[in-house]
Amino acid sequence: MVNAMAPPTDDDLIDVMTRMVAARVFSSRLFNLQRQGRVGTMAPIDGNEAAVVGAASALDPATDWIFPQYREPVALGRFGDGVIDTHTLYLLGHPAGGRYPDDVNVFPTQISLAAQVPHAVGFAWGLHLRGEPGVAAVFFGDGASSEGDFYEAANLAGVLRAPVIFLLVNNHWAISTPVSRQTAAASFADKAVAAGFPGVQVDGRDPIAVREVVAAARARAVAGEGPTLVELVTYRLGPHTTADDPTRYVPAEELSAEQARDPLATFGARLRELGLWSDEIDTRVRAEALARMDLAVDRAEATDLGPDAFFDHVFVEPSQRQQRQRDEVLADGGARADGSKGSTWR
Amino acid sequence: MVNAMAPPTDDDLIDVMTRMVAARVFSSRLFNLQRQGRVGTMAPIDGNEAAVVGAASALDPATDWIFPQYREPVALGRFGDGVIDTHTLYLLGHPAGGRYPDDVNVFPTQISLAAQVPHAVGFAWGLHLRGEPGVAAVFFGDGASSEGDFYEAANLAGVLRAPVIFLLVNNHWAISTPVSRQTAAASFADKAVAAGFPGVQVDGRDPIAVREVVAAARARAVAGEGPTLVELVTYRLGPHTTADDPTRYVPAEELSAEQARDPLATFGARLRELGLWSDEIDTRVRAEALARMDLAVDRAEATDLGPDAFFDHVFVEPSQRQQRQRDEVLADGGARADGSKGSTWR
Amino acid sequence: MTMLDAINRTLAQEMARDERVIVFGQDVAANGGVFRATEGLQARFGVDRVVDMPLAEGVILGASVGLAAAGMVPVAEIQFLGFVYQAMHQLAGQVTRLRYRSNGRFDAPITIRSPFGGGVRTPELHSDSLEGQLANVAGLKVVLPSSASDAAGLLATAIRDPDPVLFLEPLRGYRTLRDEVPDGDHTVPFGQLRHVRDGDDVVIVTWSYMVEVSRRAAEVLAEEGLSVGVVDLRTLVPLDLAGLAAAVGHTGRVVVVEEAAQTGGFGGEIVATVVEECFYDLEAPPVRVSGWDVPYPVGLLEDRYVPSVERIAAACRRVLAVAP
Amino acid sequence: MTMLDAINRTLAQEMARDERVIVFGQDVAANGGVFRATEGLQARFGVDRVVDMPLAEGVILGASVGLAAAGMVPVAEIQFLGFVYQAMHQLAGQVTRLRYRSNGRFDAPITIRSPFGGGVRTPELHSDSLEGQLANVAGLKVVLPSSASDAAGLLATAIRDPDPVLFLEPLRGYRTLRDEVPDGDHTVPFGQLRHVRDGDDVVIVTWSYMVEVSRRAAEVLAEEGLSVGVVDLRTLVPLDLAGLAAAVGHTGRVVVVEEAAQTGGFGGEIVATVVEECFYDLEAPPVRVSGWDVPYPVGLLEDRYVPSVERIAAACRRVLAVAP
Ligand SMILES: Cc1ncc(C[n+]2csc(CCOP(=O)(O)OP(=O)(O)O)c2C)c(N)n1
Ligand SMILES: Cc1ncc(C[n+]2csc(CCOP(=O)(O)OP(=O)(O)O)c2C)c(N)n1
Ligand SMILES: [Mg+2]
Ligand SMILES: [Mg+2]
Repeated sequence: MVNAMAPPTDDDLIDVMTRMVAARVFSSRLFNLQRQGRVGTMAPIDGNEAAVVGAASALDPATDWIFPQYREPVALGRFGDGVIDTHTLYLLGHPAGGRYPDDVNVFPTQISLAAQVPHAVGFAWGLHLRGEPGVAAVFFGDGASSEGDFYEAANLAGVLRAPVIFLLVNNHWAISTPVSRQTAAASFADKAVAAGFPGVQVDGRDPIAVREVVAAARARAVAGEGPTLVELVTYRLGPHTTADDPTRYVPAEELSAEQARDPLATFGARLRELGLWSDEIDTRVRAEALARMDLAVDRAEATDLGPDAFFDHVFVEPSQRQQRQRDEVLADGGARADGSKGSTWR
Repeated sequence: MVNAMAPPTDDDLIDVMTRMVAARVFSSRLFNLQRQGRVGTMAPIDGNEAAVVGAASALDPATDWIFPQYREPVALGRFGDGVIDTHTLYLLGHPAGGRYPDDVNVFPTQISLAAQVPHAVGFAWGLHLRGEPGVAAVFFGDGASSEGDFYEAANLAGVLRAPVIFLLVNNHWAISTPVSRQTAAASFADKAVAAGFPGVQVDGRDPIAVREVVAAARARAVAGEGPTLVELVTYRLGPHTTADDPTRYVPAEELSAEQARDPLATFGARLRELGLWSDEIDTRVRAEALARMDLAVDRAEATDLGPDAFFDHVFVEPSQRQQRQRDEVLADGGARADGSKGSTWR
Repeated sequence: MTMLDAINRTLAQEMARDERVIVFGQDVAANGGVFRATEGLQARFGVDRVVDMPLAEGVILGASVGLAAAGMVPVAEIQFLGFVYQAMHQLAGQVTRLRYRSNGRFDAPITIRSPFGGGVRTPELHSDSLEGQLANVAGLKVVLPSSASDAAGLLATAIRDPDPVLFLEPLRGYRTLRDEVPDGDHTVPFGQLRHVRDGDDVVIVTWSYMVEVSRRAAEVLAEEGLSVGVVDLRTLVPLDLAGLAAAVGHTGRVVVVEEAAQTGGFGGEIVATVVEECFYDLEAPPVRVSGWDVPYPVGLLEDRYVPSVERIAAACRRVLAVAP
Repeated sequence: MTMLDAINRTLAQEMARDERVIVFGQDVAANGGVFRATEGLQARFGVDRVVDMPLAEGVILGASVGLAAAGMVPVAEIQFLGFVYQAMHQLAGQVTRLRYRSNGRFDAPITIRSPFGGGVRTPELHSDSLEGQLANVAGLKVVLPSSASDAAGLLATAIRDPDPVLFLEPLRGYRTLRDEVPDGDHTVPFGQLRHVRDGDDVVIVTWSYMVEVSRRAAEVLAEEGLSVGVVDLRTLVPLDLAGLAAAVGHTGRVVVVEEAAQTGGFGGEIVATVVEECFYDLEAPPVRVSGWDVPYPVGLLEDRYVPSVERIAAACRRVLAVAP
């Protein structure tokens, strides 16, 4: 791979580490809020920080677009400070959680596995047709890679030479399903062979290695040379989601070996060696992240929501029947489902 | 590839050639019957004979199962003399056309592209679970290979090491779509890399080369070593179907170059050189095939069909509503759709 | 002109009008579509705007979502409606939710054209009528023209509409339905049914090619002295509630005709809506004429499956035999 | 016991009874399913009979077809019903047509279990009620238990049934619906509705978790002196036509309740069927209570989407206010 990007400056390294720490802090806080019943089911990022932050650091937030699965948004701050606000709304179950700020090039969170992959390819195709400069970068998991959507989209991207980067986060698990039951392929990167473009495996625990590989993929895409599949190899250090109990299926020794390779710890140690990170910095960054997270929660909880909001964006002009239904909802005022439970939040 | 099968005897060579010629004769006759309005839309086999007959010659009709797309059945006589009878019923639009004789290990013709691929994998898995000896061999086209069904099924087969052979017939066209618009992969055989098992490309115009490769794949499957993808490379010499006009999109020079490589002509020439084929044999084989085809048509046209036959095999026990509907059909006697047309046949 | 020509002409007009319009699907380019609906478009508008896709319905609709978000106006073709099942996750889970999921950030001006319906002896899955299943997918407009003129006008409306539209073309009508198509900028609004034939005794409510079969049934009944109206719903979503109530209110008797299997078909929705909108106008219970509760059958059986002039006429007589 | 325990126990019983039964899906093995419905099965029946599949719904159902043809009895799990869309081509085009396409050669004793329905604040697509769309797929039996006992009895029937059965489990009811499940060989036949509550003034016709909500509505109305029956259809296909006619005939007034979007939902089919079966018994127009014509909403809005005790009770009062 050519060196498509200048080597990271000290500031770059600090920025990457800062975002990784923030991602972990956001995620842990949201995890706890779920435990308190204040937000819905969430998927902690532990173990994926370097992969996501490293990849995002190679992209240009002004021209490039990110198509996330569900685990990445806490780590996408580089694409806009407001990302965490939107993501918090999403976890609250607020419809505004699907709309990142208009200047943030991030597609809504996708929960239907791999469904975002064809979107990214279509979007990249559209950028090309409109003569716009960016690329589309799409995150999806080792599990999601088994869906037809991934293969169909990759195959199309190959034919079109679309400016898209496939960011396959191999964290070794899809809920309880290990990669050994997910595929017999020698690597996930190898799946690119089926679509006729390069596939590269990179240590997803090393954000700078990720950054380089993704930068090279971006350079290819921008040069009109087509897509690249990047397999970001890491390990899921937490439960799948707040609803999951990984002790049922994750071998304890495997997990503890992986914990020793926690990207936050290993990259942190590297920066400390370089004199770029310290306990003080760490404490400050964590405190700032926590404050930002609290702000996001406050903002989210204060965000208005009409009782009839679900009619707002189905069609531009509601149908006659929708209009009547809306009137019924409004007339009804505050009828609750079966009276047995209120909102999850609070 | 190891030599998994004894080299073909003279009788084997003659048998293969005979079936290839019969396939062409069946197909041409059915094509003409469609032109006369006696059968429905059909897909001629021209160009695929060696691929299909060669592959079938490597399989064991007593233990192995074939999952066809729609172009192969005329060439599957090795799996049972009755195959052509059933296929003719299929083209007539008779429900019995979906049921090969009970001793014929052939799945119903599949029209929904690639949908049969997961069936073959599930079937192979079932054979394995039940401790039965056979393999499942599934035909599908270069076009069908773009469907998620193929990739998902191949991936599962890799994980399960299921005894299945993927027979991808690359005849260079999917209706009007050339392989260059179908995939950017270096070859279709390469797609096996994504699923973690071997992919082999073979000249699909040479039935003996095909036979050897498929025999090796079968040996692997039977030995529990898992699936193989075989790309059978050939060229579609006729229209896609009776409804197609290939002059709109097939380059004339390309077609005439390919016609010179017609598998019937080239394999026939080889056998003639070996003294195993002659004009007399050819004439006799063609006459016999034509007679067999006429018999199949007579049988098909004489096959009974109740006006309410569509209720027979939806559920084992019809629902109350289906029972009422059936009574209505029977009471109604012979009501025809809009009176504007009768059966296609005659 | 034929419905097919009307569709072809409208596609060309809309591509000329708006350069963001892009047409893609299987065999739509050099081949002009397997029915020639896209004939000549690639020659006129170029390889970037008329595109043959790899053979995968999922990514045809999946890519539409991205194209739309990037500012294009996708007009995707599914070669036969039965194969939209391969893309159901993208259609029902994604295409129809882009605006909703993004809380209004992204428009989804996506048109999906697809032929469907019986009567032409196709292999299986080519003739299935899935509009009832798809009309329950919230966020999807379901449009089914029954004339060349409506095909042109509704297709223009579909392509210009900011929401996803499933535009269903009756196989049987492509070359057999012929009528005059207005020149110039001809659009037909969604949600306004069409009175195909006036009648005072009973009204047949239907859509797509069944409009033609029902019209013939009405003619047969006219010879018996019965006055039978025929109403073409044109769009199932949005549904013309007021128009439907007025049409049924006028006669007090209604027969609903559709090609799909009875159970769970859209005919049930129409009867339920009629009952909700004008129960007290009804002089007899509404009757449904539909396909049977079986998968669409093979060629030799389809004439006994698709509602026929005779079955529709018999249903009208039955409804009329009921004392008010 | 809870509905979840009833399902788990029945799966174990059927696996013990018939060694051809094989359970597979996402996370069904070591994890015992994300809701623990398959807990303990792999430990008891081994790795060959309880199998975690790669993450692809299409091949989960596609492989079922081959397994069935090879003589196995597949019990597939789709982790959430909204993701059956990924497999719609295999479900609606293949699973449900194996017997039909092969003209009776191959049985398709395939059971597809899947949780669905709202009220538990899932992310999108996890709560969608798709039974109306799926009931229009000919060749598919659609079964929706509303109690632990029915879940056990209907699941046993499903697994033993030679035809494809979609077995839908209400998320909200997994742990909240508790009742006694008979010991031993307990089966419940398809096509026989259940009288949950008798009543003379109006009957609520519904299925799955809406049975529970409707029952509560009936209790509220009882306090107002109204006698409200509740009928659980149990299976939408096959539908108990006679039972439905009898239940509605008894009161002359009916409210149909479902969670799905109104337009094209199965409620329309029920109203149409009621009108066909017992029009002259009706003393008031049937009323539907359903979700709205929007995609199933995000968590903060779902209480205003899913039919509530209040909305159902209000609909009953409205139907009762109509003079006969
Ligand atoms: C189409 C679809 N099928 C099933 C699910 C349920 N599900 C949610 S997450 C998950 C595992 C995903 O694994 P992976 O893609 O590796 O991502 P990770 O969670 O490891 O980040 C499953 C099966 C879903 N959301 N979408
Ligand atoms: C799922 C699906 N999509 C589209 C079609 C329409 N169609 C029928 S044949 C065909 C081309 C198939 O090409 P290929 O798989 O290469 O097989 P070949 O005809 O060349 O043998 C298409 C698009 C179909 N039958 N099924
Ligand atoms: Mg993973
Ligand atoms: Mg081909």
